Amino acid sequence: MQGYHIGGKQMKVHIKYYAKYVEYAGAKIEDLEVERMSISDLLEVLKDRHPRLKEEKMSIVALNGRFGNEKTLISDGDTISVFPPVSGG
Amino acid sequence: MQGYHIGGKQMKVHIKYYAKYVEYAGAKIEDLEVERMSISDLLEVLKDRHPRLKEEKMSIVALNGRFGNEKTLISDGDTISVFPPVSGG
Amino acid sequence: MIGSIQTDPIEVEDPFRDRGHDIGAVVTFLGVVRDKESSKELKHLFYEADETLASEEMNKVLDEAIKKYSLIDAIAIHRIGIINPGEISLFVAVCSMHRKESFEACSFIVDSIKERLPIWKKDHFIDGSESWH
Amino acid sequence: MIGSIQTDPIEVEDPFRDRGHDIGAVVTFLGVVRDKESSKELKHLFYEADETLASEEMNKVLDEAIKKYSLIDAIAIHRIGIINPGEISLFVAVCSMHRKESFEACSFIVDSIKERLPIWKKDHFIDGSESWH
Repeated sequence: MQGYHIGGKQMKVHIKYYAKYVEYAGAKIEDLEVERMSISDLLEVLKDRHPRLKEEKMSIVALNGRFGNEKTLISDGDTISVFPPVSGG
Repeated sequence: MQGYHIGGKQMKVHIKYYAKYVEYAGAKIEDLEVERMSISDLLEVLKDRHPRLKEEKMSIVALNGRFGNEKTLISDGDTISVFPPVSGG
Repeated sequence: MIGSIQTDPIEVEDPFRDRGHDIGAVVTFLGVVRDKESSKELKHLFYEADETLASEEMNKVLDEAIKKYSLIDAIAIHRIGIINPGEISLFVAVCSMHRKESFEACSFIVDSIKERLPIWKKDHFIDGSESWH
Repeated sequence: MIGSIQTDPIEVEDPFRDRGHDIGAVVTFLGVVRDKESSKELKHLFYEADETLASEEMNKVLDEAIKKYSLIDAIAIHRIGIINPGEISLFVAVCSMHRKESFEACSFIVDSIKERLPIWKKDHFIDGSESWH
């Protein structure tokens, strides 16, 4: 993986919350500066910041408006959408 | 079964045919005079009269406008409806 | 509950619009006359019925379905007589609190109507030939 | 094929009226907002969605269903925003040559929409309380 730097460099990311997660996080959008990490590691960071997010499985995330894989590493400027379990219909 | 006479007495019955059975029998209604017998025996009489009726199972019959049991004995004046296999829908 | 056998065209609309508010799911089925049968071009179908018995049996089917699947309501209309390709021969609609019951019940009603009602159809083909089912 | 996420009310009508004549079966599903949830009186539901992703995923579901069940066509409309009891939140309609495929496909689409689309609903009760699902 060329161009991949361990540690040090900080990434600015935008977290979008939906439905009850807006209430859990206290905001619809949260801008964070974090080290480069996978989306699943980022979710752990979010759970530490907003403990009510621990209450349930966040099974679906989106990266820059597309369904994302939690193993993907975040990049500077990414928007990560954090979806509660769905309940449409 | 009081009042039940074996042989002798002739019953006038009206046979109603439906759908392709009208073509097989050559008529919508056929009046017959037969001995007292069960509906299933009557069906055998009809098959002898109109051999094309033998081509398939006549599974549903009606007696005087109600769904009937083939074991029922016919009575004078009965109307027996002879239904081809159904094909609605 | 309505079960009807009619020669008039079947008009499709939301059948339970005004039935109160415990309805969570509505499933409807339309049986439509296709323009081919056994790969021959169809002019129209002709449906014959023992109307009295067919109507009674249809209402029996609906009653059974309502009990078996705890439906809130159920409707079925079978058209008879001449029906052209593209026109509706059978309309079934059911409603229930939850969707699973409605799907199962609607399928059950359609199957039962096709198996139990004294109704027969005759193909009238473009080429002039005819054939009973 | 149409998959849509909209705030406008859903109008119910026969959706495949003019689609040619190989259609033999049409199955439709309506999801309706009930007036109670967990035995509490509901004022209305509020549906929130990631509209872009929900719409994409809905079209993916329809496309999968058309292939899996050899459908002739499929339509799905999910309403979002405020929806009152008795109003329709979800409309799905499919058509195929034979009825079995239409029933199975319609049920598959409804299940998939409820499992896969990023849409969430919030109960607003008569007593003023609220609760996300």
